[in-house]
Amino acid sequence: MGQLQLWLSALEMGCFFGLLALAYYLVLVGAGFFNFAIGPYAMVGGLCTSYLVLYEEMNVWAAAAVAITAAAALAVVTELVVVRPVQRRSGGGELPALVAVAAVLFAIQQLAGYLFGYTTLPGQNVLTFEPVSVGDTVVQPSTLVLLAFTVVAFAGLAVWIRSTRTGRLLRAVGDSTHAARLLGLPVNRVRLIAFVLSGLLAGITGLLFAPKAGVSSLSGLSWALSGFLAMVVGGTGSVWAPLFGGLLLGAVEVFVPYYFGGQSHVYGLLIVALLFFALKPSGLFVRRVRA
Amino acid sequence: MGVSTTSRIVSCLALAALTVAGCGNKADEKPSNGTASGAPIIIGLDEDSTGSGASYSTIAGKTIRLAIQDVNDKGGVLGRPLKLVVENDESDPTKVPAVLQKLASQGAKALFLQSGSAAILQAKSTLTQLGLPAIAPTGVTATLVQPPDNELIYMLANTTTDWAQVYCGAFKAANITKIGVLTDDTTTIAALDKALLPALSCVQIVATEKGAANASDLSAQVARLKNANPDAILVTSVGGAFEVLAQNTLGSQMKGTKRFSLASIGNQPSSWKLAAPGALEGLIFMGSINTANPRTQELVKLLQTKYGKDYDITAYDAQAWDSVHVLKQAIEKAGGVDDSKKLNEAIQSIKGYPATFGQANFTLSFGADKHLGADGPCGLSLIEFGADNKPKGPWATFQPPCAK
Amino acid sequence: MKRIPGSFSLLGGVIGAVLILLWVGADGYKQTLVTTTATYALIALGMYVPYLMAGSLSMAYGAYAGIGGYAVGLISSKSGLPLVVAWIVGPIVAAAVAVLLGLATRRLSGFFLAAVTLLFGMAFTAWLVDAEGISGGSAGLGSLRKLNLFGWQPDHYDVVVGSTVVVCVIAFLLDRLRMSPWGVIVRTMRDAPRAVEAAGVRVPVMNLVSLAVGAAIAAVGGGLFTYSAGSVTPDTFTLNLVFLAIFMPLIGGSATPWGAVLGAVIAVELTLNFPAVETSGTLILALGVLVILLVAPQGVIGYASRLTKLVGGRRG
Amino acid sequence: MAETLLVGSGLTKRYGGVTALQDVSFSLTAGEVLGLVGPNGAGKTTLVDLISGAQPATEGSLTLRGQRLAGPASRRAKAGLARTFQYPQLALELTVAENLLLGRVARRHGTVWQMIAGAFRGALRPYDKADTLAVAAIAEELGLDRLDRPAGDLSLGEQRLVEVGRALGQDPLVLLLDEPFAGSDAAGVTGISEVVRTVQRRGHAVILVDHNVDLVAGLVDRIMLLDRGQSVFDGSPRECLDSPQMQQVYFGVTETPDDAIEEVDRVGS
Repeated sequence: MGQLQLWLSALEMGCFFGLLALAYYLVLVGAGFFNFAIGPYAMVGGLCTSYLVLYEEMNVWAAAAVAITAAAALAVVTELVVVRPVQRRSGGGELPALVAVAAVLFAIQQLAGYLFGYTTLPGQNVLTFEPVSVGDTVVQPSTLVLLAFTVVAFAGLAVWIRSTRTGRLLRAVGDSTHAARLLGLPVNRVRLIAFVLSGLLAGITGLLFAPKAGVSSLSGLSWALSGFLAMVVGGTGSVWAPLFGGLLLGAVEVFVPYYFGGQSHVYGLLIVALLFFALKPSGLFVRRVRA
Repeated sequence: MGVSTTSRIVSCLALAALTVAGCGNKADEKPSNGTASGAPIIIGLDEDSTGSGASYSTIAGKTIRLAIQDVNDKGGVLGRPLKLVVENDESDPTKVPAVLQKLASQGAKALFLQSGSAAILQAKSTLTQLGLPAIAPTGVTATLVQPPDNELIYMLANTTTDWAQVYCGAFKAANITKIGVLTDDTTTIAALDKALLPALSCVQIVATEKGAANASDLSAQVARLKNANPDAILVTSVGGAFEVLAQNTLGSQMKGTKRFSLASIGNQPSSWKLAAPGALEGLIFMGSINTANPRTQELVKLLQTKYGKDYDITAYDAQAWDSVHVLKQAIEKAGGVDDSKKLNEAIQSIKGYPATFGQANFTLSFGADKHLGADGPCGLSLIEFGADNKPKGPWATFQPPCAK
Repeated sequence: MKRIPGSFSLLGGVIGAVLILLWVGADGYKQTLVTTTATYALIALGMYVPYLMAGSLSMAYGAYAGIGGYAVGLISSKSGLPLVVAWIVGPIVAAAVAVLLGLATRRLSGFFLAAVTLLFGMAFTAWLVDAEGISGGSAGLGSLRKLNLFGWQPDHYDVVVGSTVVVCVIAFLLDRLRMSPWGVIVRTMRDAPRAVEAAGVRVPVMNLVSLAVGAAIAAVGGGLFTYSAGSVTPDTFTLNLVFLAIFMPLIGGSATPWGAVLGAVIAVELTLNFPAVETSGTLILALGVLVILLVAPQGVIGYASRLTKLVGGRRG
Repeated sequence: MAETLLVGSGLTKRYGGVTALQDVSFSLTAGEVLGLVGPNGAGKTTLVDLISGAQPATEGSLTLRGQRLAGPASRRAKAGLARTFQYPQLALELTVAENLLLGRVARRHGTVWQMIAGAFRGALRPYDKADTLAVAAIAEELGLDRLDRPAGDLSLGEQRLVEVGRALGQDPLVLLLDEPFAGSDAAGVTGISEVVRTVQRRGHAVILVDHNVDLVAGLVDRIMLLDRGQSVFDGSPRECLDSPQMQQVYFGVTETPDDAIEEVDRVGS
C-alpha cells in the first residue's frame, strides 16, 4: 500500500506541476516569455478564495470566481502594464523582462500578504463528497478534483490550439512575433489571450491544490520555481509536454526523498536543475524558442 | 497603445500603492495611559508583523498590548504608564540591528523580541551593544539564552531539556521504545532538534526524516518512517502548513501509530482548520495551557471579553501576558528604568513568579545563570487532540509530575 | 585641465556621504542604519558587475554575502589570525565559489540562470545548517572579536565612517572600471557577445571573472554586516535581500554604480526609517520598482543628470 | 613571391541533413584582397563563420602562416583574424568610441590572467592616452565623427563603419568583411575602401563578402564565386564577370520572398 500511496502523491504533485507548467507554456508559446508570476497568480487563486470564505463568509463558488478573476486580471495587468512596455523598450532583450517579472512576483507576494494576511490559510474544497478508497489508500476529494481538472484542462487546450483560429495563431505568433506582425496577424490580441488563459489556469490550479497543504502569501515563489522546472523538463514540443514534465518532476519530488532520504531534498532539486540545464540546456524542447 | 495610456495606468498603480500604504496601520492600536500618570516608561517591541514570522508573532504582540493596557488601567508601574514603541523587522536578520537601535533611540528601556528565531538570534549581539535587557516571550530555542551574548536576554517557557524529560516519561508510560522523527528544514527546528533529540536517550530513534517547511507533499518521508516501523512518531516543526501536512499524511498513512508533537500546533488555532477532518485526533502535543490554573482562567476571561466567546487561548497569549508582568515586577524592584544594569539585575532577582501558563503551582524564576524562567516541568502538560481537530484536554496516560 | 575619470560622481558620492555622516552624529540608531545601508549597497555593487555590465542575473548573492560574513565569524572564533584577514579570505573564497557555480551554469543565461542560482542560494543555506562543525549550525557564529588594525581599535562610529568610505571607494573604482577597456569589453558582452569573441576575448571566461569580482564585493558587504551586527546565522542574508539588491540599481539609476548606492539608501530609508509605512515598506518598494521600471527606467541618477544637462545647457 | 597567409582546404558545413557548404578550398597571399561573391544563401556567411570560428566546420582545415587555425573565435582572433558581421554586432548603449576601443583592447585581455589584471588596472587607470589617440586615428580614417554618440543612434551604414573600424583596431593579418557595403552611403563606401587599402598596404589580406559583383570588382584582386555551398569559380574579377558560371549563377536569379522576409526579420531584430 505504501507504494500505491506514493504513486498517488507523485501523480497529484505531477498534475499540479504540469498545470503550472501549462500556464508557463501558454505564455511562452504565445509571447516568447517565461512568466515567473505564474506562481503568484496561483497563490492569489488559492489565498484569495480561502480569505473570502473564512473572513468574508462568502460562498465557496463565489469566492473562487472572484479569486480566479483576480488571478486573470493580474495576468492582464502583467502583460499590458509591465511586460509589453518593457519588452517594447528593451527591444527583445531578456534581462529587463526578467527583472520586471521579478518585480511583479515580489509585488504580488507583498500585496497578497498585505490584503489577505501573512498566515497560511486552509484551502477550500469546491466540491465535497466522501473520500474514495482505492485498496487501503484513501483518495481525498480535492485530489480527485485536481486530477479531473488536469485532464479537462490539457484536453481542452489541446483541442483549442489545434482546431480554433486563435489557437493556431498562438503558435504562429510565438514562432516569430516579427514575421507575424509583418503578415498583419493580431499579435497583441493573441498575446493577451495567452496571458488571460494562463492567469485563469494558474488561478484555478492554485485554488484546487490549496486544500493539500494550505496556501500563504509566500507560496508563490516556490510554486513558480516548480512550474518553471516542470516546463523546462517537459519542453514545448506539444501541449502535453508540460504534463509530461510535471509528472516526471512529481515522481522525482516523491521518490527521490523516498529512496535517498528527505534531508537532501534541497540539494536534490539543485542537482536535478543543474544536471538538466547543463547537460541538456534546451531541455526536452522540441521546438527552438526564439530569443 | 502609446505612452499616455501606460503612464495613466502607472499613475493609477502608484496611487493604489499610496492608498495601501496610507491606510496601512489597521491593527496597530497602541495602549493608552489608562489611569496611570507621570512620565511614561517606554518599552520597545520588535514585532514581525508582515514577514515570515508574522503568523505567530502577531498573536503574542496583540496580547502584549492588551497586558500593557491592563497594567496602565490598574495604575501603571510605580505610578507611571507603560508606553509601547513598535518596530517591524519582517524577520529579516539584516534589519534587526537597525530596528533594535531605533527602538532604543525612541527611549525604550527594555525590549520584547517577537519575531522569527533567526532574527532574534541576530538580535543577541546587538542587545549586548545596546545594554538593554530583553524578553523573548514565546522563545523555546535553548540557544537563545545560551552564550554567546546571553547576558541580557530572557525566555519564559520550558526549553527542550525539560521537554525531553516529559516525553521520556510519556514514552515509558505508553510502552514506547522506538520512535520516528519527522522534522522541517527551518533553522529554528534544526537548533531545537539538536538539543532535544540527543536528550531522548530513553527511546531508540529509528528514523529521522526531514521535509521542506513549504513542502506540498510528505508522503515519501512518511513512507520511510513507516518502513522503520516505530512505535510512535514525533513531529518537530515550527507548525503551520508543514505540521498540518505532516499530521494529515501521518493520519492517513500510519493510522494507529501514536503521534507526538511540539507546542506549536497547540498554539496555532488557525492551523487546526487546515487539517483534514479527524486528522489531528489522538495527536499529543506539548501544551502549556492548563485550564485548572486559576491565573489562566482569569486571562481567558479577559481575552474572551475582548475578542469574543470563541477565542481559543494559546500559550503565546499567556507567555506574552507574563512577559509584561515579569518586566513590571523587575521595574518595580529596580525602582525605575534609568539604570539598565540595575533593571537587568532586577529581572535576575525575580523568584517564584506564579505563571499564567502551566499547572497551578508552576512558577518562573530567573538568575544570573538562569535566563530561562520555567521552574521544572510543571509548565508543561501533554494535551491530546479530539476528533473535532481541537485539543480535548490533558492526555490521560501521562502528565509531567509536579512535585511542589 | 586634467579631469580624473569618475571624479564628478565621486564628488557627489562624497558630499552625500559627508552629509549622511553629519546627520548621523552620535545616534546609535542612525549609525546602524548607515552600516545596514553600506551592506545593502555593497551587495548591490557586487551584483552590478555581472548584472548590469555583463547582463546576466545571478541570484546567489545571499550565499556570497554569507561567505563574507562567515569568514569574519570563523576567523574570529576559530583562529588567532587578525580579523582583517577575513576581508581578504572571504572575498577570495566567494570569488572561487562564484567561479565554480559559474562553470556549472556556464551554458545558462536569463531565466535559467536566475532559477538555478536561486536554488543554489537555498541549498547553501541548508548546507550552513547541516555543516554544524564549520558553520556553528543554525545558531550561527557570534561574540566576535574586535577589529584591531595595527594596535588601533576602531569604535562603532569609526566603523560607520569606515564602511561609508569603503562603499564610496568601491563605487568610485567600479565607476572607473566601467569606463575602462575591461569595462568596455564586459559591457559589450551584454549585447554583442559574438563581437567580443571575434575580437579575441573568450566570453565565458570573461564572464567568470566578472562573476568573481561581483561575488568578492558582496562578500566584503557580508563581512561588514557580520562585524557590525556581531553575529551571523544561516538565515542572515535572505532571499528578500537578494530581491532588494536586484531592484536597488534600478531605483537609483543603472547607468553608474553610484545608482546602486543611492538605491540602497532609498531601500533602507523606505523599509526601516519611514514612519508612515510602518506596516510594510517592502510592499511600497516592490510597487515603486514597478513604477520606476515603467516610467523612469533611468532611475533617480539618470533623471538628475538629464536635469543638470537641461539646466546647464550644452555640455561637450 | 608573396607569402601565403591563409589556406582553407575541404571546408564543409552540414546542419543535420542540409549541406550549407561543400568542400570549399582557397588560399590567400599577403597583400591580397579576395572577393567572396554569390547570391543569397550561397554559403558566403557560412564560410566566413567557419574561418573566423563562429561555427565549427563539419570537415576541412585551415592554416594561417602555416600554423593550424582551430578552436573558438577568440583564439583565431588572437592568431590574427578579425571580422565584421552581416548584421552589425555593436553594443548599442555604448558610445562609438567605446565600440571602436573594443577591437584595440581585446587582445590585451586574451588570457585569464590578463582578464584579472585588466580588472585591477581598469579600476586604477581607466584611460590610456595611446588608446584614445588610436581610436581617433581610426575614426578619422573612416570619416566618423561625434564619437560620444551611443552606437544605437547611428544609421545602419554608420554602424557597419564602426564595425570595420573595430576590426581594423585589432590590426589583423586577415580581415573578414561580411557585406560591409549594405546600407552604406557614398561616404561609407569610401571609408571602407580606405580601410581595405590600409590593410593591404600593411601587407595583410582581406576577404570581402558581397552579393553584388560589380560593387566589389574594382576593389578586389581575385573573386571566388559561391553557389549553393560550392565554389564554382576562382580567378580575377575580369575573368569572373565574363565567365559562364557567373552568367549561370546570376541569370534570372532573384531574391525569393522568403529571403526578403528573413532579411527584414534579422535586420529588425
